[in-house]
Amino acid sequence: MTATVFGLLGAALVGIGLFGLLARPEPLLRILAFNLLGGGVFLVFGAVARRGAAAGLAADPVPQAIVLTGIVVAFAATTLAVALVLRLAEAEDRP
Amino acid sequence: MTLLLDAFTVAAVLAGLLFFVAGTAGLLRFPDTASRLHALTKADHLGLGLIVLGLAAQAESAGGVLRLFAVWALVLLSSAASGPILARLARRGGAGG
Amino acid sequence: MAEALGAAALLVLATVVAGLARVLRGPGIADRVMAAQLLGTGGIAVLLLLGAATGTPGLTDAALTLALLAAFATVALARGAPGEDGDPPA
Amino acid sequence: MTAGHLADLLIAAAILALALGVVLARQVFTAVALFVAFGLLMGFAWVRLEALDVALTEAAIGAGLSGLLLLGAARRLARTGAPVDEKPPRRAQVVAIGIACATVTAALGAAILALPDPAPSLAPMVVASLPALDLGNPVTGVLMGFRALDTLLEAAVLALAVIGIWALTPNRAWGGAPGWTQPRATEGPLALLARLLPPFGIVVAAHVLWVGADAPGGKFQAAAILAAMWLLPWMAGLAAPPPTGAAWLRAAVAVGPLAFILAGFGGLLLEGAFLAYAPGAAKATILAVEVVLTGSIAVALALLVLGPAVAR
Repeated sequence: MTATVFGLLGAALVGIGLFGLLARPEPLLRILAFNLLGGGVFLVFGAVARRGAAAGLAADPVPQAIVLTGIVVAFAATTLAVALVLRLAEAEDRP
Repeated sequence: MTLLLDAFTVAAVLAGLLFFVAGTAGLLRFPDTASRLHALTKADHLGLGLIVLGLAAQAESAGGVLRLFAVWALVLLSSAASGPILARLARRGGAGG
Repeated sequence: MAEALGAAALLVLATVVAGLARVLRGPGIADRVMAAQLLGTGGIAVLLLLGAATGTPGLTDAALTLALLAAFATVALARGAPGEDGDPPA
Repeated sequence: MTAGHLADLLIAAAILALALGVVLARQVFTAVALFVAFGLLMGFAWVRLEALDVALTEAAIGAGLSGLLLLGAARRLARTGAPVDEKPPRRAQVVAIGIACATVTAALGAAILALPDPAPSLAPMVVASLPALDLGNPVTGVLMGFRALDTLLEAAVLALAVIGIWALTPNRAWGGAPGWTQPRATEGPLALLARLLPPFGIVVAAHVLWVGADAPGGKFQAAAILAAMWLLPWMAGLAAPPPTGAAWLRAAVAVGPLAFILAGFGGLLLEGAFLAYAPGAAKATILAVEVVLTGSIAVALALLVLGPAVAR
């Protein structure tokens, strides 16, 4: 039940993130929306991990470890995107 | 003895809950920012403090008690520090959208 | 005892979620930051109660991390708010 | 319906409301504040999904470091203006986008409801192999043992991201200090917090790293806490970030992945496979690599938040 609820929430977040990414013109909001999308994908992984409870573990540790790496890599990508947006803004600012 | 400790835990956690409920109610219902800040600090200091006290009575090791009180100390410190910053922010009336 | 503490965790969670309305509604920046702070404190209480209810010491560590980062995030929000006199004149 | 299921629904509804709030926010600052709250609640979701390691990471990175990064960016953009003046899409376009996104969600939701039962799981294999590594935390076992190559590449990705961000430095600022100057807060609440919190934080980070072998925790969580503690005095204006030209800083970013690669070649030499650990020495090797990696990742994370050097 828990896995299904958060799996479906993950699916909803993917849609919401995608919508923000496509429908909002502000670059920073697009980066936020992209992070929502990523959070949704991670939740789907988390749901799959929870369903894979076996051998005395409450969840499959392999998808969990992948999500852990994913969060850190997504953060690195976000910082790079933010730096690009800021640099672009500076460049446009100059006559 | 265990019964007495359990009773203490229940009483303290219940009292802590009361402060959390009151703090949230204040945050939602009070008309202006300053009084909302007032409500919030109560929940922070007392609500969490009472819950920590109650749980400390149940902790099995000294390390567990230490970590519980470390959490409380951290929250007290951060809310003491952020309170004035928030008040300044509220006074300037930064309008959000 | 475990059930009682679990129920207490649920109740605090409910108040935290109710407090979200203030983050969503604002209207001022201070209101949003304040509500986010209550969210942090409430979250810490939920984790502590749940940790005691289920006997998971890892949850207390999570609460400790959250307490540190909540302090950090509040300062970041307060300092990063538009109008906060942080920048030298451009 | 048990209390746990009620909690699930509460958390899920709150996350959904916050996500919608972020996407529909009128002001960027509002969106960022909502996003910080979103990260916090995602932490709860991970607790409910029995993924405490992930919950710790999400709380540290999602709510803490991301918040600081995005707020700083929002404030700077408010001053310079958005880089590209793009027109918002027309109403018909928005409706079309909405329908397309709803379709994606529906397809993904159907896939989740159609997942096989019983679910396939690698948990028995992990549990069976864990004693060889002498670790108690299966997630750490996967990260440092069975999928160590992923973790190595991830450490490399962080170093590459730092290089990528530094590559955006304007010519005249090259080698200078990153981040923009903060007003000095010598006294008052902020200075107090910036002085008192880091010692606390360093102890907590060491604890989180140490218990990571057997309980939820580990290098990423510890590194995120350390990075936040390093950034705090800078936020209060008590300390200036180091210049990006400093050799020690560059060495600190590189030493983590290098140590990991070195351990990998050690395995190749002694055991005949890259990243293989010698029996009996597995835990010691893993811990040594983790300690070095933690420092390296912490420096990289802080530098990522600070951004490229600025001309002064």
